[in-house]
Amino acid sequence: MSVLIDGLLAILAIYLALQSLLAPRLIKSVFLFFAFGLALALAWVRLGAVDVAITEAAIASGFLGVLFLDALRDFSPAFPAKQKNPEAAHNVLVKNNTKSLLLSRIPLGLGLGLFLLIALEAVWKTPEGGGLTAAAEAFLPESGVEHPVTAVLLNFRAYDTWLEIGVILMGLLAIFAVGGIKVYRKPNMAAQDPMLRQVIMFFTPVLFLFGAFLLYFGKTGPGGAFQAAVLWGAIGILLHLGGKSIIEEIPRWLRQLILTVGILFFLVLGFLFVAGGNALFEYPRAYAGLLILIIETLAAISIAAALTAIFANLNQMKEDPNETESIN
Amino acid sequence: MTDLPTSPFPAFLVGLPVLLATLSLFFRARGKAVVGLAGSLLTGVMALFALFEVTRRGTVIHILGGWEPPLGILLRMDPLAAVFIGMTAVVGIFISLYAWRYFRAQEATTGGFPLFWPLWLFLWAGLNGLFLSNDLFNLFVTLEVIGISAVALAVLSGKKTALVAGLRYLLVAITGSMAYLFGVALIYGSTGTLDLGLLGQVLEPGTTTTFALLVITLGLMIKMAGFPFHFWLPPAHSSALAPVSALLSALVVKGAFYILLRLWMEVFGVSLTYAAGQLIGLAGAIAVIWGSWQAFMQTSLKLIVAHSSVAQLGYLLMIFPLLILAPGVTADSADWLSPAWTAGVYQVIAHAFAKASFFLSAGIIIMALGHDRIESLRDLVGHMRITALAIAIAGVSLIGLPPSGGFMAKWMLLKGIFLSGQWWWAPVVLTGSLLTAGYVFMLLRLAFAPAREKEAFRPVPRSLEVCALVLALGSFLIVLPADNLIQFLQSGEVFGTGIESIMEGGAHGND
Amino acid sequence: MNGFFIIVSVFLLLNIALGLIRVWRGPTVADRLLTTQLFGTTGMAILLVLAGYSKDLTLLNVAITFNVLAILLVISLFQVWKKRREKANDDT
Amino acid sequence: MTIHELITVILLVVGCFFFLAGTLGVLRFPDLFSRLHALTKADNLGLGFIAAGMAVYIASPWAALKIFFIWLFTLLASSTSCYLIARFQKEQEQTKNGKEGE
Amino acid sequence: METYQIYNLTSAVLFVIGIGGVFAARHFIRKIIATIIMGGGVFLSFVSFAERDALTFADPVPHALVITGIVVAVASAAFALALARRIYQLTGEESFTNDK
Repeated sequence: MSVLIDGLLAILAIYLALQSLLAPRLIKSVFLFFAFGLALALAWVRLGAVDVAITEAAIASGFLGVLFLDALRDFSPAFPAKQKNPEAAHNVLVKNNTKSLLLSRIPLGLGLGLFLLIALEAVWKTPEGGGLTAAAEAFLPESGVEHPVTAVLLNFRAYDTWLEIGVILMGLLAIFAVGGIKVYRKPNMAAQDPMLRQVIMFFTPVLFLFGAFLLYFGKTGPGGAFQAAVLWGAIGILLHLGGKSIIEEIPRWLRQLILTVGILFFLVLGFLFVAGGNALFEYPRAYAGLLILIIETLAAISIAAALTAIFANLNQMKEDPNETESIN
Repeated sequence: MTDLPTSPFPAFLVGLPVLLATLSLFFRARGKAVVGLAGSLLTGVMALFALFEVTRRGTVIHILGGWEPPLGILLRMDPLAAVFIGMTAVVGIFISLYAWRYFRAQEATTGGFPLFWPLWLFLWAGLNGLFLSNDLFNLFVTLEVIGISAVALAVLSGKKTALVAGLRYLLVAITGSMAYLFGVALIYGSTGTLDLGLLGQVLEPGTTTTFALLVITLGLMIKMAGFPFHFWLPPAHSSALAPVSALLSALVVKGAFYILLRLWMEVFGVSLTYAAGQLIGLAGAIAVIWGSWQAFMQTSLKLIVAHSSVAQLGYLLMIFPLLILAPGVTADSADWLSPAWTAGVYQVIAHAFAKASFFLSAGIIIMALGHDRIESLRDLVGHMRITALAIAIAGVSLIGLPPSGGFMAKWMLLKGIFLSGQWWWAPVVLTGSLLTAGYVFMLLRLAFAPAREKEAFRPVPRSLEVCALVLALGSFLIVLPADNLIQFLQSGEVFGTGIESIMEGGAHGND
Repeated sequence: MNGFFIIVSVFLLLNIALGLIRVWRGPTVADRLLTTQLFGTTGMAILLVLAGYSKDLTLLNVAITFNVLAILLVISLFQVWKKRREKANDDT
Repeated sequence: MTIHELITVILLVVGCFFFLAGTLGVLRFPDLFSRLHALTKADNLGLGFIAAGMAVYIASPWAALKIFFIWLFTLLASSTSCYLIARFQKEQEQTKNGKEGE
Repeated sequence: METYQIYNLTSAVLFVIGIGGVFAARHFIRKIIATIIMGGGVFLSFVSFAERDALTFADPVPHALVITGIVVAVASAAFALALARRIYQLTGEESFTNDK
């Protein structure tokens, strides 16, 4: 009976994924992609992966969604601006998009169809490996937290998580590499708007409090550093959209410290354990819970700052297309 | 496995470059370069110390967080990983020195690209992490670290061609990683573990394993520009800055090859089939011929070198058909196994040195001439003797003439080919060498030809030329410790079990 | 009671599917933008019902996360639209 | 069935009715503005009933507060986006004929 | 059919749709969306195995892997988006012109 929900959700997700690739207009693609994210989040919920659902909602739908929407300022002819050359070229292109996918790519389609059949058989016949539930359950009391997913992320597989914080920082550096070198771009002051200011005033504390709640709640239930970081990062993005910048007003060294404190603290702590004869990221059992909370808080601050800076850089890219070499 | 000696080196090999990369962000342009260079030297020296430690103590491990697999992640530095890390260190040190001088020389016009340093250190951390990793998912994360930093380095010049090539490279890299990750998901689902050592014991052949092998191999072939997926490599490698091109072709593409080698030898032994090996070998063979031919047809130096990478990576794919044992053959009687995979390792090292040197020389020529069209290489010898020498030496190693590292690689490959009786690969190796000789001698002929008209060669810092020459010489020097190196590689205990698992695979096929 | 919650969820999902017909038919872009709104509101309702069904209150956090970030999306959309309009005005 | 559950069932059924009404409106109404109107008003009302029903069912003040906020935020987001879509459509009708350029 | 099996099959479908999209879609943004869809398929596969292997709670390891994976995928996508926008600003191109 409850399988009905899953079947419907699955069909919906597949339909939305297909449509977001086939839709003739970019803006429709992006909106269907949001819808796809929501369908996926419901699927996570049905599979009992609430942490993943929050992450999906926060990063994959929320943050990435804002980036996609912002990118539409560059690309999309769907808004009623008078387009010059690109429009004609683009219209041809979008027309080709649907057709080329469906008709002129028959070999590709056949290949993918065959591949799909093999893939379906492979996932269907996957033997039961048993997973690591039992192992995680056995060691959970020693991990310092009560929520198994947080225990895996911050203790059992802390190394992956540490690298992942590094990946976000690297994503920011990579974006600097694309669009000239600046730590933080000034927001566009013309964007100030009274209505917006009201919304921002209302939502800043909400985002902050809810983020802090998720961070702290991660110890016992679904939540944690990444989800909290997106909510805190959303504050920075909101302020940037409203023409205000908190990061711009603090000195450079502090800015860099905020961006790097998460990965640095995590690593230096790990090195200290190594110096003490333990392995990297091997917390003393008695302090594990406290250390994990500190690491998560600092990581959330760093990630939030990095996400804000990523958005700000992408958002302001348009304003100075020729500036490539300003040195940080 | 966890009774192996532990060592803190693996943790520092990944942690130190990240620490220094992060610290360099606190400095401005020049400071970034200073910290970056110091960090590169420090990382390189430490990597060599780690290599020494492995030669002394054998395989060492580091159990991250104190959690043993399958729940935790294990870093394992066995001889194979140590050799790759050592190679990265040597090549990395010289490219760093070159980059320091190269960017300094252009600081006034370009700003000196300070972001090169943190990105390169992150890339180095990712490479070390990849070589050390013993966990399928962690390998994915390191692949992504490498992918993002490599693309960021590739687009550093900000030029249009670099950006377009970089975006294609990035999309291809993401696709490759995701394909790999799909295979990982299926393997986790069917075994409940991600640890390579454990997987080698518990993975059973079946539809799911075969499919996982397929997507993982495809994903990694996409990342290492194996034949039908080679299209992204020449534009991305040729449009980057010279030190970056050297890093990309010498080190980055080798990461995916390393995983593929490890997985085929240690994990998938049981489900490999003769046909799969032949297919991947065929892809390699086509890459060798096609890449060499394309290189021959190019008119700019960097494009020649980039297409030559496609061909040289093809040789790496050609060792895979030799790693598969026909039913009924045991690993003991298969005396071609060890020449085959040591040929792969030698090819990786020789290519890393030679190609790095080639790209660094191309950078010197671009610096001197302002472009790299090959007709302007006339009378290169008269103007830049050292660079011409570096190109000649590196070229000889690429062709595979004795006594170069390239020769060692091809000789052992041929040995493996004939011992295994798969003689049909031999003409490909020889044709590839012939074509390589074609474009290398074309370059050298130009370099020695007298100038028709006076080309304006701007003066270039001598230290740059020396870096290129040292790397070129390196591709010859690696032949000297060949016996020791091969012995060292084969002393890897875990790799030994890999061969055993292949043996079991043969037995399975026999049943 | 659980059976009832499932019926409600399925009903709401069918509701979304029905709404997709409008996306398919158009005719204007704005009609298609409606999808997200339809999806958003109905999706929240489904999440609430599922929270009751699985007796897992943490699902409410998923809904709140979606909600607070939806505001961000809306404001961002507003900015996109405003920039476009400014640009259109500049051009004429 | 307890009285709580009865109230929940009633509220959920009413909520579903409003959702259905909203969707039918989206399908049947002739022009965009009325469709928009139908969707926003009816769906938000439907969500309100379902939220109330679930708050009664879960019967914890903390959860009730969260549910209230979920409803409030959805209301805010959907009304703002409704306003934006409407204005967007109006602009487009002024500039072009509003049809997609396909 | 069990819940996890439905999502497992869906994961394969999404993965293939994503691959097709990466190769066949023209516009940069659609290619990037396709990579995310591909990732969605892969993650769905992980999480459905986690549900299958549940004891008192679902297997937390795949959940953690998926969270890591989502963050990594989003970082890559953000970078790709930056590249695509930059290319458009510099050249006006929205797809690879010599696309195969």
